[in-house]
Amino acid sequence: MSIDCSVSELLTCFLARDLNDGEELQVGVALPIPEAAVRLAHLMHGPNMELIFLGARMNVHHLERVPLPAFGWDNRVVRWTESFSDRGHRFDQVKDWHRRVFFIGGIQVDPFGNTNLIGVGEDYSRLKFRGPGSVGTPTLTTHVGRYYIVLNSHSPRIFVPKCDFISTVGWGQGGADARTRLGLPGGGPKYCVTPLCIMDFSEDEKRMRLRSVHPGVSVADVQRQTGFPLLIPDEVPTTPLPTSRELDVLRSRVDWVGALR
Amino acid sequence: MSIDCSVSELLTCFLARDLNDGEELQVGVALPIPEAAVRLAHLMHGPNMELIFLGARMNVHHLERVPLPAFGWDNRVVRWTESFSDRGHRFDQVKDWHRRVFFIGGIQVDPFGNTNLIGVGEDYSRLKFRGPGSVGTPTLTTHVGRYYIVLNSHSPRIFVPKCDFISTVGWGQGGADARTRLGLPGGGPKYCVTPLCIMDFSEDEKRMRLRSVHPGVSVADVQRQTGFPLLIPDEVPTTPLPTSRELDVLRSRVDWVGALR
Amino acid sequence: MSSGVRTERLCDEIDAAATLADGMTIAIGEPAPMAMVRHIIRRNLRNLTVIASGLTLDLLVAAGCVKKAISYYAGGGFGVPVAPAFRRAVERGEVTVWECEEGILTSGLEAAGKGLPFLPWRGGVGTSLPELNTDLKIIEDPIRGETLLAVPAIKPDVTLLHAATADVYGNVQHHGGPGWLDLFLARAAERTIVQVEKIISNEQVRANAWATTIGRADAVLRMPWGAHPYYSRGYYLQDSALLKDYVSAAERDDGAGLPAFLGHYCREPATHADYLERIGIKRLLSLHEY
Amino acid sequence: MSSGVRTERLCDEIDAAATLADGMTIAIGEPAPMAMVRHIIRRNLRNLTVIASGLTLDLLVAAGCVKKAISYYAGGGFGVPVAPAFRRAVERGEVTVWECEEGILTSGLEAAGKGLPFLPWRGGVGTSLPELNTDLKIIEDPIRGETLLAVPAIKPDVTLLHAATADVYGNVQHHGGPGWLDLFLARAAERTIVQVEKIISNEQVRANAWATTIGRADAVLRMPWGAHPYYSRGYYLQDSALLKDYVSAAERDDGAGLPAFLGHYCREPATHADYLERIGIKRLLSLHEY
Repeated sequence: MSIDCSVSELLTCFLARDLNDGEELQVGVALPIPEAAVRLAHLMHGPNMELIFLGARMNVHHLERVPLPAFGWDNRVVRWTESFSDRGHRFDQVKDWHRRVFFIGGIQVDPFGNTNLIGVGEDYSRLKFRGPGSVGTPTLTTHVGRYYIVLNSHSPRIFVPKCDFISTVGWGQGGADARTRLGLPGGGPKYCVTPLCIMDFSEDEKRMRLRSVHPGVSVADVQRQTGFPLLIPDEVPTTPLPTSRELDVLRSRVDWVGALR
Repeated sequence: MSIDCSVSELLTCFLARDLNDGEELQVGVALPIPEAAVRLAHLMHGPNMELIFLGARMNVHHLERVPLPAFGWDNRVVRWTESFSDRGHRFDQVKDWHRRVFFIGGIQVDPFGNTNLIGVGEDYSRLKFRGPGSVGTPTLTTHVGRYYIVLNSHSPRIFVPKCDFISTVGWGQGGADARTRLGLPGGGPKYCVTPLCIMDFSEDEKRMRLRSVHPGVSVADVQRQTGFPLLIPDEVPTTPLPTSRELDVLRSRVDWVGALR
Repeated sequence: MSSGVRTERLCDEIDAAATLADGMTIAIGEPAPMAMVRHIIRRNLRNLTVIASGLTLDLLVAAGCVKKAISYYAGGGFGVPVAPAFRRAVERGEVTVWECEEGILTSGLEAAGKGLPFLPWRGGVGTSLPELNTDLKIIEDPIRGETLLAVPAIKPDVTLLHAATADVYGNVQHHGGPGWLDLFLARAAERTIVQVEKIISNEQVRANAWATTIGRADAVLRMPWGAHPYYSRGYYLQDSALLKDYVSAAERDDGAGLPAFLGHYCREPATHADYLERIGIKRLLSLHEY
Repeated sequence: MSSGVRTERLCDEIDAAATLADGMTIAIGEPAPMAMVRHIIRRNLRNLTVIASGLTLDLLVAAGCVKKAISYYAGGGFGVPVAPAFRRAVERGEVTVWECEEGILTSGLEAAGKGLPFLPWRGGVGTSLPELNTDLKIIEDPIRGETLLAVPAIKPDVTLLHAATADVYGNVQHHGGPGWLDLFLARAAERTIVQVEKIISNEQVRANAWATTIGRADAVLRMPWGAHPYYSRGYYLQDSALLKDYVSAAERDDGAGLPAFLGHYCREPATHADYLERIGIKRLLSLHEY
């Protein structure tokens, strides 16, 4: 890359730019890129963002440094908490989640952004690979204003024509009304980001579409690593690089230990 | 009366004796006799009772004096609170209410202990008398282990053959299985107490039955003031009088202002 | 670093009341946010559906603001079995009642907060409530076949509350517990406006975050003695004498009591401070809790 | 006056574990009450249905205690996408999963607490969950005809929790908020047993009653460092090194890792104090939060 940054940093900055001031940003366990992205966005342009980690809601815009955690119920991370979204009532105000943004991983993802955290195999009673389970992703993705699918690798094992099991409905069977037909009020997945590229979903069909490739990655590389045909526009730009200011804030105020380098 | 006490004091002591250690005693607004009774029972024989006033749960067995309130969200009454039964979740543990005892009033009561707080009149859209509404009595009486109907007066206007509207189901249409047929898990009304007498409900029919008359009141007095035929045993005893110890505790440690005299 | 600053959510009672309009569904907590309630009367709002109880409900009915009451309790406390203006208006058919009770109301509010069309509830089975309120459907549960009520979601346009403290960003903390319905009302409503006795620093909020009962009120109003004539936990007791004055006024047969009471206490004072001046500091100080 | 005194609810870990039996449904909060979890393993309980997650669930599966897991998450955190013993046991069909997710599990627990046979929930509509878990019924709501899931009531025989403090009467207070599921587990269960870092006086409880998260635990255990190797808010951080040791042991191909780990940390120490001695005070003190 022409600017010296890691793919994780590239994705962090890409996601951070896509987050808007005033949003609630909820990140679950084991997603270091979204964890860094929400902190970076908060410091860069989000004085009214609220960060939610495992039920602790905070605004840390006023802080000089906002540590990238070892996640968890760790008072070193959540000591700035202003309220607990789960004071016995974690799911009792989902009607307001249109303002909330969420991030999920997956062990399988299909062309409509449906994902699977349950397991791989044809027979549920004898799975070839038992996944971690759905966590809270079905409820979160049903209601949040939008979410991002964030993957640590990009391969045909992950990007499959059809998930063996669906733990979160993205765009269901496809079509712009895919979610309203199912009665799912949330806005669905916006981007799927991987170490190779950024993908979105076409307006009409809601099928996965290549949006940009990271520096040094070709469109053919991406398609080869995807187990179904992607929609590919005539022009596929390169994923925008972080600015030096973004990288500076990320490295000096969020990830000074260098976990994303 | 041979011992010098008021009818309110008589009823207070009668109710207090009927409460068992370890029970949760919930009293709503504007019921001074139950308010005093639960405090008296707590001091006399209930070190493990819990008093619940408008969501504030307390055990005040260790106190020398337990004031009879001007009820309400009054820190002078609830300053001993140990927890709030309604910390956002007032009705989220009703499954444990078999241990809870409750008290209700009513503007109409029928032979099966069904009661009405809604209003009087044949046409709901033009009531002759609009009542206060059901408060929480339908939910409470559905679930609590038992409850008491406590009335400030005894007249054919209150004791009616059929309530114009039913806000709480006592023994429904009657019969020992009246409540289970409706799927109501709580134990139903045990006694109905008034300025004239104590009534209970017969084992088989669950019809209202005269249990005792207060000193100076005759069985005929009671029946004359009741708008339906009561079950009347051959022998109707006099309501047991307070002991001097009960009256002493009540007057010196609960009702020292003399509200019940 | 960012050029922006975090937005404050403080506002005054006049601006807050200006966001309310005729015909809205307005939920009112306990203790009642009386500064806001008086401004509803002052603005002469009409055709409201209100979720309220007791004498607060009665005052709004007396002032002619209410078309429909989602009401589980309209007693007056202390020897006033039924709130007088409410009783009269309902008997005359001027105000309709969405007949319910606490468990049913809680379920409807929970359904709204959870984005569900309904929640089931058992309390009320066997009573007249589903006959009198046909929005309540009798259902058979799909698991064990038990009879339950289906309570539809209840969504206030705005919820008005009174609490102890908040920071300028809308983090509200109650003292000694909110009224039992308050948090349900806040979660169900489109918007929540909270009066508080005192504004505290954001640092004070964060020092005891578990005490935060509402994390993001839409507007916060600094209204000391703002629940008067009701209590405010940790601050003052109920002014029962004034409530009794109200009941006497409302019960007067010649109808002359209410206009005078409403004029003096609700319509004439232009601000909450004007109201407090009318009540007088000595009277306010006498309502101490000790 | 009364001859009686208020009953204390203090008990030790051995007596508490003695109330548990093979085949029970046991719910385990977060942070996990590890002193009790180790005693479940020490007592060699079998055929349990557990409501648990992460490596706590994994440890119980590894020890052979679990027949069925009501599980929404069995990841291991820090680079361990799936808890190893759980993964192996489920793939082999030795442990069955009541497939769910957080909103569904919460709804089932809420239903139990509310004495309802079910509650409806939207999260999970359109997913494979109702196919994989036929206890979840797809229903049409009786008000607006929307498609929802009916989640049956989930009633643990006992819930085991770890919290910061409690008095001897079972008034429990968390520091900085309980784990998100803990209060739902407590309300749904027949009995609730709570380990705490510290016993405080009843006066301290009453000084901040709003902080009381559980009002009447059935038993309270004084277990300082009782959540180790997990964190306990306000007291210590997670011992990630020990959790990694566990994962390494569980992942060993020759199967020799787990018996050694379980023996050393769970089966051999007769009491929680014996366990702590084995861990060593220096290691415990190093887990400070600042």
